[in-house]
Amino acid sequence: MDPLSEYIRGITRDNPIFGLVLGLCPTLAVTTSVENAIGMSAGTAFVLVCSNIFVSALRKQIPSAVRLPIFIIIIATFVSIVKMIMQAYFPPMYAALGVFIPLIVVNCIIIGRAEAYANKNNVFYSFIDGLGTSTGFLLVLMLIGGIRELLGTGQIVTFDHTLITLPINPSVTTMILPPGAFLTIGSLMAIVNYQRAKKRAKGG
Amino acid sequence: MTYTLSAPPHKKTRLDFKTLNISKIIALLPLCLAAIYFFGIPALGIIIASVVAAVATEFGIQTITKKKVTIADGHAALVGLMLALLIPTDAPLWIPVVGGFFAIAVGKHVFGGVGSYIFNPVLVSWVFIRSAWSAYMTPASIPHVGQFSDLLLENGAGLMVGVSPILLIGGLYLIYKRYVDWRVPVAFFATMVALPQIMLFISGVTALIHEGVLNPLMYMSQLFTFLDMSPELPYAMIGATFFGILFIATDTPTSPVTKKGRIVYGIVCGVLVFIYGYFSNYVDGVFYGIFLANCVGSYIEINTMPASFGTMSLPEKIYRNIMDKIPSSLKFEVIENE
Amino acid sequence: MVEKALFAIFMDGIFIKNFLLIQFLGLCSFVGVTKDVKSAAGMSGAVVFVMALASTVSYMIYNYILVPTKMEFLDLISFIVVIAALVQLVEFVVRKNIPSLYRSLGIYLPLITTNCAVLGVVLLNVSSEYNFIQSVVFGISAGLGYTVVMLMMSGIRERSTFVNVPSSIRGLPQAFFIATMLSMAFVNYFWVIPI
Amino acid sequence: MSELVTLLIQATAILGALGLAVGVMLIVASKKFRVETNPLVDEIVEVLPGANCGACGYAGCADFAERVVNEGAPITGCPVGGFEVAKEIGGILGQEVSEGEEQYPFVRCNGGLNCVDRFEYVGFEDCKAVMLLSDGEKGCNYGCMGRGTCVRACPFEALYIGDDRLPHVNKNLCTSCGLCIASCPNDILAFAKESEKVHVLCMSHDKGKAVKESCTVGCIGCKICEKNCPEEAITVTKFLAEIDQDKCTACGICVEKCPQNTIAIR
Amino acid sequence: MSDSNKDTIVVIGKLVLISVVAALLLGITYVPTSEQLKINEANSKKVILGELIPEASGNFEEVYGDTVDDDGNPVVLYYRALDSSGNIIGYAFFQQQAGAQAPLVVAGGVDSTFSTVRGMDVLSHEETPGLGAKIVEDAFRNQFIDIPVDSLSLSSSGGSIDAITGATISSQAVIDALNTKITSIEGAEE
Amino acid sequence: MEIKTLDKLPEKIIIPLRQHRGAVCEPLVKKGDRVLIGQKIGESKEYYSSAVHSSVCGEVIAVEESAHPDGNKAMSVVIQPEDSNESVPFTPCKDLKPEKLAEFIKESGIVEHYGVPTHTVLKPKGKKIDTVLINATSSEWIGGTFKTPKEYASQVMDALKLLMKAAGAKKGAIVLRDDDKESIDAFEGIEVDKKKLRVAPLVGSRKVGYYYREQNSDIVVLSQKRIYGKRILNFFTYNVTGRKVKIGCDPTDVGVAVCGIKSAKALYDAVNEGKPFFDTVVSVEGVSDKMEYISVKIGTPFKDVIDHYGHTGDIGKIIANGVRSGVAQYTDQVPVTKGTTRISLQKPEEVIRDESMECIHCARCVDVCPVELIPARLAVMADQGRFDECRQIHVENCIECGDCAAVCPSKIYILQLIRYAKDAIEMAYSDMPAKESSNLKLGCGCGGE
Ligand SMILES: Cc1cc2nc3c(=O)[nH]c(=O)nc-3n(C[C@H](O)[C@H](O)[C@H](O)COP(=O)(O)O)c2cc1C
Ligand SMILES: Cc1cc2nc3c(=O)[nH]c(=O)nc-3n(C[C@H](O)[C@H](O)[C@H](O)COP(=O)(O)O)c2cc1C
Ligand SMILES: Cc1cc2nc3c(=O)[nH]c(=O)nc-3n(C[C@H](O)[C@H](O)[C@H](O)COP(=O)(O)O)c2cc1C
Ligand SMILES: Cc1cc2nc3c(=O)[nH]c(=O)nc-3n(C[C@H](O)[C@H](O)[C@H](O)CO)c2cc1C
Ligand code: SF4
Ligand code: SF4
Ligand code: SF4
Ligand code: SF4
Ligand code: FES
Repeated sequence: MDPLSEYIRGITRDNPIFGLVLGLCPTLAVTTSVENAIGMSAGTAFVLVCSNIFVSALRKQIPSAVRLPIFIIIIATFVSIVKMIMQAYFPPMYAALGVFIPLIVVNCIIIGRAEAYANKNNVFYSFIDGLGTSTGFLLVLMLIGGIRELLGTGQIVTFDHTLITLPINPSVTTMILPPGAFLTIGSLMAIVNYQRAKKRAKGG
Repeated sequence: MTYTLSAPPHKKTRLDFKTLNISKIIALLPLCLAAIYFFGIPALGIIIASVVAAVATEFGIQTITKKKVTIADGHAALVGLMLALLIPTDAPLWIPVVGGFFAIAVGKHVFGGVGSYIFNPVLVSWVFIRSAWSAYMTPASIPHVGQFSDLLLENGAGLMVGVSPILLIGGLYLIYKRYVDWRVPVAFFATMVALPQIMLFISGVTALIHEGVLNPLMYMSQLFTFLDMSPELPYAMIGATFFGILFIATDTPTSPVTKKGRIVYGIVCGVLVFIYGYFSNYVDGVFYGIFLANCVGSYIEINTMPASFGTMSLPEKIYRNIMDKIPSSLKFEVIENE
Repeated sequence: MVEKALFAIFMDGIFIKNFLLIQFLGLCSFVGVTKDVKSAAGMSGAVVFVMALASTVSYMIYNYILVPTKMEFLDLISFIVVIAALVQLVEFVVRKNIPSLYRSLGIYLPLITTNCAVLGVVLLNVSSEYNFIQSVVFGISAGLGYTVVMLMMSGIRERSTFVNVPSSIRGLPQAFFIATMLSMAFVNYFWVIPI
Repeated sequence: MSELVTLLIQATAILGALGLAVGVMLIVASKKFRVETNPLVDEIVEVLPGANCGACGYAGCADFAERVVNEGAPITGCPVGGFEVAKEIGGILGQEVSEGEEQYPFVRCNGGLNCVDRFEYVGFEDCKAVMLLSDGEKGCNYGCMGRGTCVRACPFEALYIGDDRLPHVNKNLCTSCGLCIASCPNDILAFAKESEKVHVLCMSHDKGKAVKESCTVGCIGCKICEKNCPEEAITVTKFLAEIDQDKCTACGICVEKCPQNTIAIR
Repeated sequence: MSDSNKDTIVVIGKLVLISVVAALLLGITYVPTSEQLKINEANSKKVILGELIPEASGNFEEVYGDTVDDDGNPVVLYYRALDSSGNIIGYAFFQQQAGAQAPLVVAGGVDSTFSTVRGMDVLSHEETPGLGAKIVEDAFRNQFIDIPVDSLSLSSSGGSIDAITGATISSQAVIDALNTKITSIEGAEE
Repeated sequence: MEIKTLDKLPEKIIIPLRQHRGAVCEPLVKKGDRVLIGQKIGESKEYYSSAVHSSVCGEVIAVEESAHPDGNKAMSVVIQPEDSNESVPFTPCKDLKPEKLAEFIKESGIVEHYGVPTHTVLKPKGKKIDTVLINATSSEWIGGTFKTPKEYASQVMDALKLLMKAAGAKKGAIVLRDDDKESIDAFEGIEVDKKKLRVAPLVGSRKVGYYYREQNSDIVVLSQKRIYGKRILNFFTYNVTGRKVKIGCDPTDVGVAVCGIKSAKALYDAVNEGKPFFDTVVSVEGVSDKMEYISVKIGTPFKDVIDHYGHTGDIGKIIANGVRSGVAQYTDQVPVTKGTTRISLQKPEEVIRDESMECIHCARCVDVCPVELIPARLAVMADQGRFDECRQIHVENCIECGDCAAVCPSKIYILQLIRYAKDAIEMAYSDMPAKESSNLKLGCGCGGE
């Protein structure tokens, strides 16, 4: 087990969305734009890394009977803290992301990693795992957000910079709406599946 | 000499999927011609764009995925044609092209192709383009049948489906020929007629309650409202509705296979279409309503699986129970057989 | 807050604000437990129960403990703890009394804890400033909305085991494509109904 | 300052009380609704692949885990997880496993297009279905019918029917679950170890004349191979040659000598 | 005391302990942030008001109603915008309205004759990102600058405001908020 | 009308020892033996079995596995016939006691065309028969088996009385097909016990009991719509008597014996002439424009029957027992057996080779299925090997009429798939202990009903 491969694993094989299929709700709910995707991933990353570290550090102390409630308390505390600090000291950022912050608490990824990884591994690796998983989450969210924003609004605007503008004018409103989210993630997953099957048949 | 072996039956009806599709296309041709006559060249353009896009998509997908190319069975063309009839004639040509592509690619092949799809590809595509580009897809006008002659030539049809409800008679012929099943359209139609009348009745009764009328005879008399025509009915009985009843709801992969299920499905279609139409308009209502009904079709099917043959139904059981209590000397001939 | 009729809240919860298709809450179980109608129904039952209970309990905690003491900032943490406890309770009961359901729900039952849907109901209740009855009605109706969609989805998925889906689409991608259609139907259908 | 202190006291009181209530409730409930489970089962379920494919012969991974613990099912039972998983289960249960050699299903018939058809079959593509209609279409009653029941049985899409109308195995995808072997109505498939090189590609116990009538590559029981094998690894019983893989050195003499080209080396 | 009972106590104790620690952490964060929050809110209200009616150069007089809020302070109904000489040049206000998802708080300004809308802003909202959330964007807000009060309705119903595509509810909510409040201020002032 | 027979003797006669369901007969002759017409050549001690007789006089050239029209091979006695009419002595035995009659039927090799030995239908072990039905809904009998309609009517009526006597049943009925004018005319006004009977159509919910009362007779003649199917007995019984036969049971469980015209005629002949069951009438389709009827000896290969009509031209398919539910043959060397009713030929261009596609859920199969199954569902489940679920939706109910496959526009081999599932289910439960399988397998649950 070396740190780099553990880190990469969170992006590829154990990618939270395509590999573990966890945390679908925030993925679909916030990916109306790249900006939201980045903000949500950042918040999630902070909470995920912190909770992984804490859970891992306390893993010997946590009685297994009440382990879920304890994980949740740890996570909820961090989420609340993030929310309050952001609200007070970074109001513009809070304005953009405020709605999603409470959602982090129920993001299955966090509790999933706490349960499946941090509860069994040491602090350092838990930290690496948190980073890797967060990176995987960020990349996927940006991809989905990018597709939806581009098709849905005809352009990608991130932190007041217009990155790409589509030549076609009438944008596909549906892509911003819930069906667009399902359609995008369905298509991406189909592509991932197809690639995986191809690789396997070739002997991977 | 080698003979052919196969399991029985060794004689089958000639009817096949291709015949079904082609006859549906033929049944729609009169309507297309009328639409082209009234809407002119743009209508023709939309029909061609949609059909060509659908067929080309089918060809492309089946070639890429190395499947047998089945454009000859006419299904893609039928989907393209039906979709074209639901697009306003002043829409830009790329709309039917995208629509035809979406119908075949997402509506049909993503779900596994003919027979596997769960949502009618025409509706999948229509709902998508309708909500994505509502500005282009809003019908020019929402017609209603003011007088009987409007059935011949619809008054202010906004879409091609509506130009002449009577020209959809080909659909009735399909039912007559058993190319499509009668249960769904009959139940659907009956519900569409019944609901406005029931609304009329309910509104009559509520009006009486509001007035504080106590005389039960007055309430009884409301029953006769069924003899009047509800003012809602002319809005409901338009070309789009008939098209939905005869051509969209009867698309077989999207409706249940059980006998009871088809009746229920027809009723569900009717109710959903009516609710939407009642609050908004029946042109969109027909398609949104049937699309939602598609979503519950499978659930209806699962819950209407027939019991083992010869199992007594509840009324039968009750009947049998009562009859068993009557001494045999008093019984009528009918039970004599038992 | 504008007073809302109970019926309107009820319809809102089931259709307009449908948790699965419109609000994206509770999706993990949506794609995980809808392979057959039976387990979908079981899961839905559990969720309705937990949602109704969570709405009740969280209303009490929020309005009788947190608001009087001005401890609103503890809402998130106290709600989630209460929900976690409730879910674990349900899990114990199901495991003991309906083992078959427990087996088919598998890992998803503990996941109701983190099922955003339950927390979503509670937070929405607070942010919409619903009173007690309204909160409970909204909790139940959100659960029913969840049930309706779970049943539709599981019906479709049960049927789609009979059909030929391209192998790379089979499974989750297919579930998402079905969800696309369902949400397209919901988004476009229910907005017309004025309630 | 005192404001902060009151606030903190209140906050800790509330959450502490909540924690206490939840803790007590959960403990009581967990006692009351206790279900006896063997923790080993859960542990094993965790290391299993979770494909629930049934290849082990039980109703899914959880069932397999239970049988391993309670009924002594072999820990190597999961073909999908293979040796890795077996080792992990062994670790949990404190058992040793030795790595077996890789083995894949092997098609013991080379008939295919070389074998005549008795009739033209029209119907649904399945060997068992053809069997139900007049014992199969091949002139040889023992041969592979090439209608792919095995292909349909494989949950991993590891088999396909080639242009020679015989099944082929894609070893990259095969997990050696054996479902295909069990599905074949004519028992054509069998596991063969990778080290076993020489095989008789025929299953027919028909007499030489009958074989010649129906198939150009079938074993006619001429015993040439038996006579020529330097290791005496081949015996012909009931008109069919059989190779004792323990003795076979893969010298290839039999392959050369067989007049029907029935024996192959790979 | 038996072992298992002891265990139980330990488990519950740990749970309580962690709750207490969490509460402490939260409390410690809450106090400073809540102060900051109040300041922020006041600031942003001031900024918004200033932007709505720039001529008032920040000179707004609060008009209180009869009700009090939780802390016992009287509730601000609306603001009178005064020019440097103390004349009323318009009114500004905050109004809560049901949005598509949750309530949104709309800020608005109107001139002293109640004939022209001076502008609109959104203090807080939870509308759908990419959809209803567009009400905060300039493209939508600029439509409200200096338009007649009479034309304050959606273009689909004859007004001058183009709704956000696919977000008629949010657009309508903003308009409703303005209309309601303008009418009520007009009533109060007379 | 004259009964037609083959012009020339076949080169060899192949008599399968398994022409009925139940125990297979042991051969009583060996290679080289000379056998006479009517000589018993196969027999089994089991009750559930029926004797087999030689239909020609000649030399046994082999006792070997040979093609059987049901598709699989069967042990058969192959006889090289001589041009001689030498037969064992036939002795009529008109006044057998009822108890002896069943034994006599077994000895005479009389078997129902659906395979069950007739005596086991009339005297099922542990059950009592109160009604005997003759299913005469096929009309190919006049001009084939019977010379004239009058002879047809009187012989069948006599046979019914014999059957009732053998079964010890009080009531009997003959069921004709309602569009078969010739037979209805033949039976119209036939006298039974000095009473003139009328052919009564089975309509509505009036079942046979009503007609017993109406005609005040223990024997009635009815007419009903034609039904097909390989396992139609239960369905037929319900239609005529209103008694529901549960799945896994047969009509004898509700006290009804269903016999065919063929066995009726065979019994009549056996009693009146002492002749065992060794020749039968088959209809031949596809050799000329119309249906041909011909009386052939059991064991005659199909090829000789076809040659009799001088049929030339390519044959694509040979089908035994009708195109709806019959079995296609891979060789023309299969013999006519007691169960063979029809030989159908199809030209190569008539043979259907449709490729099946995905089910389009058109539900045509559901609409035609007489026993309210969902054939489309059964077909996919069978295809996917989900046999347990097939059972849950009552696959055993299928009467194998083939209507579903005939109307399917997707050309799915529904009936084949259903049989595949049934076979798999039977295999799966065959080695289960009786107790466990009783509610799974086709154990009889009729008992009280
Ligand atoms: C309300 C109603 C409407 C019918 N409409 C048609 C029809 O449009 N076309 C048709 O061929 N048969 C129609 N029929 C006759 C049915 O096709 C016929 O009764 C039915 O197929 C019998 O079905 P079953 O065999 O499933 O009981 C109709 C029957 C009813 C009761
Ligand atoms: C998904 C959808 C929702 C709509 N909702 C409303 C609505 O709430 N109120 C309304 O007056 N019209 C509504 N309409 C109709 C639109 O007002 C009308 O189609 C308009 O021309 C398109 O504007 P919009 O898409 O910006 O709402 C809706 C249309 C669609 C496709
Ligand atoms: C077991 C069995 C039972 C049959 N029962 C009947 C019957 O009751 N009525 C009938 O008309 N044909 C029945 N047949 C079919 C006929 O004997 C004959 O095969 C059929 O009339 C062929 O006609 P087709 O032209 O419809 O194929 C039965 C066949 C079998 C094998
Ligand atoms: C997930 C979802 C979110 C929505 N959010 C908004 C919103 O924020 N504002 C709004 O006016 N309509 C919203 N709508 C409603 C819809 O997009 C459309 O605006 C209405 O149908 C009227 O046009 C939303 C619909 C869905 C399904
Ligand atoms: S190996 Fe067996 S199952 Fe596979 S194609 Fe050959 S006969 Fe069929
Ligand atoms: S080829 Fe056979 S052994 Fe290999 S995975 Fe497929 S079914 Fe299993
Ligand atoms: S399933 Fe098909 S073959 Fe069986 S009874 Fe029904 S229609 Fe006849
Ligand atoms: S008739 Fe054929 S296509 Fe139609 S439902 Fe039945 S099996 Fe499917
Ligand atoms: S993230 Fe919502 S249920 Fe999993």
